[in-house]
Amino acid sequence: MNAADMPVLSIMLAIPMVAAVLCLFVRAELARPIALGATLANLILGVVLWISYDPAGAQWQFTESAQLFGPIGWKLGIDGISLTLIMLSVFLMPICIGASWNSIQKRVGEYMAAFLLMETLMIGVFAAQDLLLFYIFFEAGLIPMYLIIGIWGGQDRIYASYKFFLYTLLGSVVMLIAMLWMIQFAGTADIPTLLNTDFPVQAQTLLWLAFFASFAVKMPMWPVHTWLPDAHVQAPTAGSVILAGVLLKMGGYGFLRFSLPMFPEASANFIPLVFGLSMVAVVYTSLVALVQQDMKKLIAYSSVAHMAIVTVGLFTFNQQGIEGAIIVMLSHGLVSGALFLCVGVIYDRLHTREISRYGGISVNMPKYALLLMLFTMASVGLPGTSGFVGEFLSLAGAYKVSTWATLIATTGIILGAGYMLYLYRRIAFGPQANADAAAMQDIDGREMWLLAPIAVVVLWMGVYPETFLAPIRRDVATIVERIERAAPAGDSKLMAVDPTTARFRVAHEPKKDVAEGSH
Amino acid sequence: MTSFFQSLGMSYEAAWFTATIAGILLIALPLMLAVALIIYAERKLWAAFALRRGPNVVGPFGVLQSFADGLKVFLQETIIPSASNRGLFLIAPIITFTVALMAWAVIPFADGVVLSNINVGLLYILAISSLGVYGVVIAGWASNSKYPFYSAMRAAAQMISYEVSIGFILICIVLWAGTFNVGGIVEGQRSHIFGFINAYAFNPLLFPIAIMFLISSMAETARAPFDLTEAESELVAGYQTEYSSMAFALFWLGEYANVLLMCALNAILFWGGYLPPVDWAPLYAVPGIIWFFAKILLMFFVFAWVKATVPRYRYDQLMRLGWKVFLPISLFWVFLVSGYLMFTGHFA
Amino acid sequence: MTDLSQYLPILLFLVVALALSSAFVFLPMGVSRLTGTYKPTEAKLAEYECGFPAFEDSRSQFDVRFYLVAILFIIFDLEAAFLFPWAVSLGETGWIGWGTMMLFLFELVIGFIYAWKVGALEWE
Amino acid sequence: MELNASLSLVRPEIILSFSALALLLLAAWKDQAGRLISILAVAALGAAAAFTASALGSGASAPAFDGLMVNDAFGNFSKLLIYIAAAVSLTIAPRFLEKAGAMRAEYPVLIVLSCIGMGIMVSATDLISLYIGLELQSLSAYVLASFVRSDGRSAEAGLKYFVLGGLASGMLLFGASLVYGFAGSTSFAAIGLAMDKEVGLGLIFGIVFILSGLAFKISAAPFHMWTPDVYEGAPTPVTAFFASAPKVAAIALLMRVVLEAFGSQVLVWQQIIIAVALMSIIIGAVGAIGQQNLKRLMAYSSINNVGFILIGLATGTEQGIAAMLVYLTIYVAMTLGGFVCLMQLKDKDGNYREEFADIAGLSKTRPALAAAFAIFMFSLAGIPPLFGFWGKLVVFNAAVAAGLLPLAVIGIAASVIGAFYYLKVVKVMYFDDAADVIADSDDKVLVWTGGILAAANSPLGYFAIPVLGVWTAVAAKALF
Amino acid sequence: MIGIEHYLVVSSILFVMGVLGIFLNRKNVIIILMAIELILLAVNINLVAFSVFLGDLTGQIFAMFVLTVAAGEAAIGLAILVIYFRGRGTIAVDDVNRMKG
Repeated sequence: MNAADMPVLSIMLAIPMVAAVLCLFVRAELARPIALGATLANLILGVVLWISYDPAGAQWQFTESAQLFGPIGWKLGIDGISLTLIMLSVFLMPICIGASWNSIQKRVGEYMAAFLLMETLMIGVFAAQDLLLFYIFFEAGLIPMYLIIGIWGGQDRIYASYKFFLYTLLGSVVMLIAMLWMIQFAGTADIPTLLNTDFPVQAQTLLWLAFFASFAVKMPMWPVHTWLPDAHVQAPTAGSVILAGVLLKMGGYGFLRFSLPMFPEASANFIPLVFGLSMVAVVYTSLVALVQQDMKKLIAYSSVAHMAIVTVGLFTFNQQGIEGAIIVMLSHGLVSGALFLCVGVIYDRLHTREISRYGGISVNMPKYALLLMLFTMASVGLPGTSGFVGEFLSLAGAYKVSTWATLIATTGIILGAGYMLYLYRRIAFGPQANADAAAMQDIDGREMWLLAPIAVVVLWMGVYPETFLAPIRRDVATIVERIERAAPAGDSKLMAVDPTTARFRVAHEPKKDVAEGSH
Repeated sequence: MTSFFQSLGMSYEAAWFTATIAGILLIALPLMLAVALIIYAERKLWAAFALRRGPNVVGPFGVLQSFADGLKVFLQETIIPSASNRGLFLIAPIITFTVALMAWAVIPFADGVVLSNINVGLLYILAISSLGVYGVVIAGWASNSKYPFYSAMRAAAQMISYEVSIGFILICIVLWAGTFNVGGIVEGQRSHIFGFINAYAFNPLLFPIAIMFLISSMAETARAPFDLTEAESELVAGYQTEYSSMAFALFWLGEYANVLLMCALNAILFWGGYLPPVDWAPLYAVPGIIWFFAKILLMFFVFAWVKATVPRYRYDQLMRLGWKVFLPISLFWVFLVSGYLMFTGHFA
Repeated sequence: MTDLSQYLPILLFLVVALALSSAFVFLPMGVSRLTGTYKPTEAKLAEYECGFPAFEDSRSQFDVRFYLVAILFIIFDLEAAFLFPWAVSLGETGWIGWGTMMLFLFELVIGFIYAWKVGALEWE
Repeated sequence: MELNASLSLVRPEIILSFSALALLLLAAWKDQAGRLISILAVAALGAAAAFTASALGSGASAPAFDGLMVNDAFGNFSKLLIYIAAAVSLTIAPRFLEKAGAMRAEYPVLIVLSCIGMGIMVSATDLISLYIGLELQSLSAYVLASFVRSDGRSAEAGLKYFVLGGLASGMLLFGASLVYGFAGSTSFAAIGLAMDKEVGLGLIFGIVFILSGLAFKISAAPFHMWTPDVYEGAPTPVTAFFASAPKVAAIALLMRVVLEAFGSQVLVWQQIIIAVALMSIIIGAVGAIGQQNLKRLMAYSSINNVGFILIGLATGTEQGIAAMLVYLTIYVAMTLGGFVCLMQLKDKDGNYREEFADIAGLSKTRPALAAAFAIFMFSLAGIPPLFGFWGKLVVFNAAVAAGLLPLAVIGIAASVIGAFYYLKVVKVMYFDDAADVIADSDDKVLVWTGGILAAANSPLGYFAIPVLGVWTAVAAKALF
Repeated sequence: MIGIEHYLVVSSILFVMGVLGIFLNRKNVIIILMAIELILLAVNINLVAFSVFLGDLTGQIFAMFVLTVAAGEAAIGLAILVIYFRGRGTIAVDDVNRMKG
């Protein structure tokens, strides 16, 4: 099967779309298998995509181009960064559907349709090569997400859905104006072309701020993160998974795809701002997470903290930092998704997310406790799990730029260990204070099928990250090369080290090879 | 006249001013005199139709009857009802009478004898006579009494209803005469029929509207048989119910001045105005003003005759006649007359 | 420009006529006070009714058809506003002018027929 | 002959005029034939639209009646939109009016008359024809607003509309008289020439008054206050009509006046338009927030949308005008769709409902209706991928191209406030517990119209962009 | 000599009176109708005055149209007022408030 010859991306966009329309018109019993089938089909296509992707081939692969709707071009194409994020999406989607199999009982068809629509839009965001097409996919995600939170969410779902919608909308409309200006300036909406367009430095500042307004909200960065805890807490389990797993990555992807390569000077100028906000986010949200009584809220705040690491990594302007940031994104997508699923598992049983209602469940739910431990450790960044690789690389990259920022960001990781372990202790260990919590059944087969794949991938990423680094390495290098002219000097005063004495670095980061290869 | 006063040593402006004022008084005062006499004449006529004697006590043959009446009301107490709207109550008769006088400003009494020879004289008359309805409505409203109010409503509706067809009738005349100047319309009738009859009314195309105009002018002045506004059995004395003394008399004066005006208009528009009936030189020896007055009196005779003999219409019949008969016919006549004139190349 | 001086006599006429009629209204009021005929009483100043106090407010509602007549009048009389200038300029405008106005009158007639059919002209 | 040529240029108006007269006569004889006459009126509008479309297709541009009117692509495009919008408002009306006991045959006649007026408005190139068209449209509209005589709100709406509409006409006319006096002509072209020279205070006053009067007619802030009341009080199909066709006509008229007559004095009118646009966006958005009545909400929504449309005008460029026309087209589809949905809100006794409380949980009882309504709301909010986004996109694109960046940024940021209340509708329908007052719709016409409009507003609408793009470009070119 | 400014001043005064009559009047809707007519009257004075001073007939033709349309407007206004009165039994301006928001 030669994937390059057929419009794989369009098919991947179309499958969930068609399935979504189907789901609207069928009974609940039929909607679930349709949704699962569609997402699995997409997963298979994703695997095909991954296999067919040639890391050494053209920068943009699987490109499609058609002029459908007037000035909006139907231009699709992926590079390695897009590929990994698309993989993350298609991987998490069947799990989301599975997670909602029993817990969603009302309006199943519409629920599945909304999720499938989300999948289309997510893939679209990562695959779009036309600025306006990107914007449409980016923005359209608001509608299904709004409905998911609002209809199937918890107590305060309405407040949360509003907050989510309006925050995000406000951010992105300003970006739209910036995009329009860019299109006027460059005379094209083609992203690859725009990536090599040099915008005037003064304009860059404003454009960067406009994009920042959108991506920072989406990311989310402190202080515009407040929608996230609300949205997470109120969304149904699968909604939280998608939100944390994929939607947050759109912000990071945006920085990576637009802010950095298109406005390098402005990006460099705003490093203090980004770092500053990230510092505050890491420490502040970690502290806030520490005192949460609600499991989901705690994980939500931890997401903000992790995303702050991502922003720090992205704005290091060097290969390690950016690669690390991408890996953190992937890892966080998996881990926080898995953590939300874990919360969902016990929430399904006890219908509360209050930490104090649980305790000592490792006794009656050993399998669950084991998996939860794995994900907790991954979230903390224990070596051997996915979390370690990304955080290490990001911070290593950040160290080259700002030692202070690195220092504070690292504090966040320590705090992260604190609140995650504290959470685990309160849930899994200790006395079994509540009888109903003590009587909970261990996870069943379906739940195992949801969590186990993630666990496998988390370990895989932790043990052999090269699988995930390989496709992105060349693309990151391209970005780094593009932004090099504006790269900050850095205050860590690194010495030039003889490669032979620093062999350990090569294993993780064979920067020189790639740099040579790309020249 | 201006030159006469100039010869007395006045400057042109002063002479013109004096002459104009004199002219105005020459119209207004005789008009009031004429009204007094015409009321007497009418009463005599009705009496004759009813085989009665009519006024015969005051003066020879009762000629001074109207003056006696006038003196009486002049000395009467003016009652302003406490519920009435004082200012408007007093303004109403002033409007009625002023308007009744004003229209005469553009009536040519003889060739060139006209106070104000404006080019849209007919429009002026139409406009001024439309204002007359204000006097009636204000009187009815200001009286703040039931019967005057109903009467005012009726009068207003009646007057405006017939004004529509009058407008269309005037269009026909204007089409034929090609001018709005009243004198011009009179002159347009010179030798109109067979080259010697000086009247539009004998034109077969215009005769029907002459009749319609006559009837409409009766309705417009709320004369019998269209005197619904003061139908005694229903509305006491109509909008004048609450009036007394000279205010009351002013309505009467205004009404008759209007009747005379309508007679004059009939005469001017259809019967040749100040022209003699036929275009025959010896007849021009008689001054135009005599012909004019004779025609007015003839018309007035018709008015009195109708009033004495035709029973009063019901209100619905009145409105029906105005809207459903006169309006469509007059509208059709505009089409007919203009079409005829176009086809015959009248304007070429 | 037309000779507007011909309108001056009309203005004067208005002044004279107003003065005359005002005199007729206000003079007798003075005279009646002098002669002593001015003796208002409550009954005399009451509004006219057949010997008893009025039952209802004199400014009561009246038939809506009066409004209808007013509305119809406004419409039809205003058409005449277009007819007047047309009538004196038919010589210049010729057949086009005639045709246009006939079309206009035709439309007016349709409105008239409509008003007739829906009963706007019925009085009883 | 010049006259014949002119007459052939106003063929749609002639068709409509004679249809209106014929239908009026028919109405007089058969008072109960409201439906039949509606169908005939739609047919007449269709015929007029066909002529207009063929004229638009041929791209002809010719002055008629000694420059009183013009038959150009711009006017034809607007007319097409107007006729279609009017036809839709005719189609959806019968059942509503029958319920109110007001399905009289005059309704279609008035709509057709109003369309004639609008046709004249959009092709007027002289202040006199402008005024005649505007008044023909307005006078019909006043009557339509108070069409349901038994409903006190309808009469009140008519009264308010009349008074403020009359005031607007007065202001417009006063401006027109000043412009006439100081420019020496009523023809747009001559005024445009006069404006090339130095502009005195009198002309500026004239421009301001004309713009204020037109702002009234398009319900732009700060002259918007009549809109909510009139929209609420007027019968819903009439409100749908008001929100669509006359708005197109008035905005098209505004465009032509501004560009052809005042075109050279950009500085004078641009500030006014920008101020009015921003005020409309913000007031339309903020004013809607507290509303409980859906029709009032739609009124504020229309104020809000007018603001966005005016941004296109503020650019004063060909691209901006084309963008406005695109937006207008989409706006008509959105707003008509919204009203079609509103009209399906009937309780079990057959009474029409229009409060927020009535649509609570509508998605559970009438999922299709709720979905359609949600599509219109998101589309009005300009959220991609719905078609409403496209309108905003082109308008803001034009603004950016014209260098009006601050305007674009403020405008689009304010659109987020607007999104808030559109979301509220969706929220009430989807998130709230079912109030269960709305019965199933028994009106197939509404269901189908709503469905078609919803499809047009869904991403399927994007397929119209190529055609729309070409036509609007041609139309906009006609003004320059 | 009476110049164009005098006419403009008169018409402006009438116009302002008309506008104020609409907004300040709290008594009777009929007065509002009159105020609208007053505005149109002001316009007509302008138009005719300009027409004469420009020596251009257009203004007078315009005035004619304004007159006619004003009459039509008055007719419709009156009709609406009658409907309103029949429904509400009052034409006081302060009572025109069934819809608020």
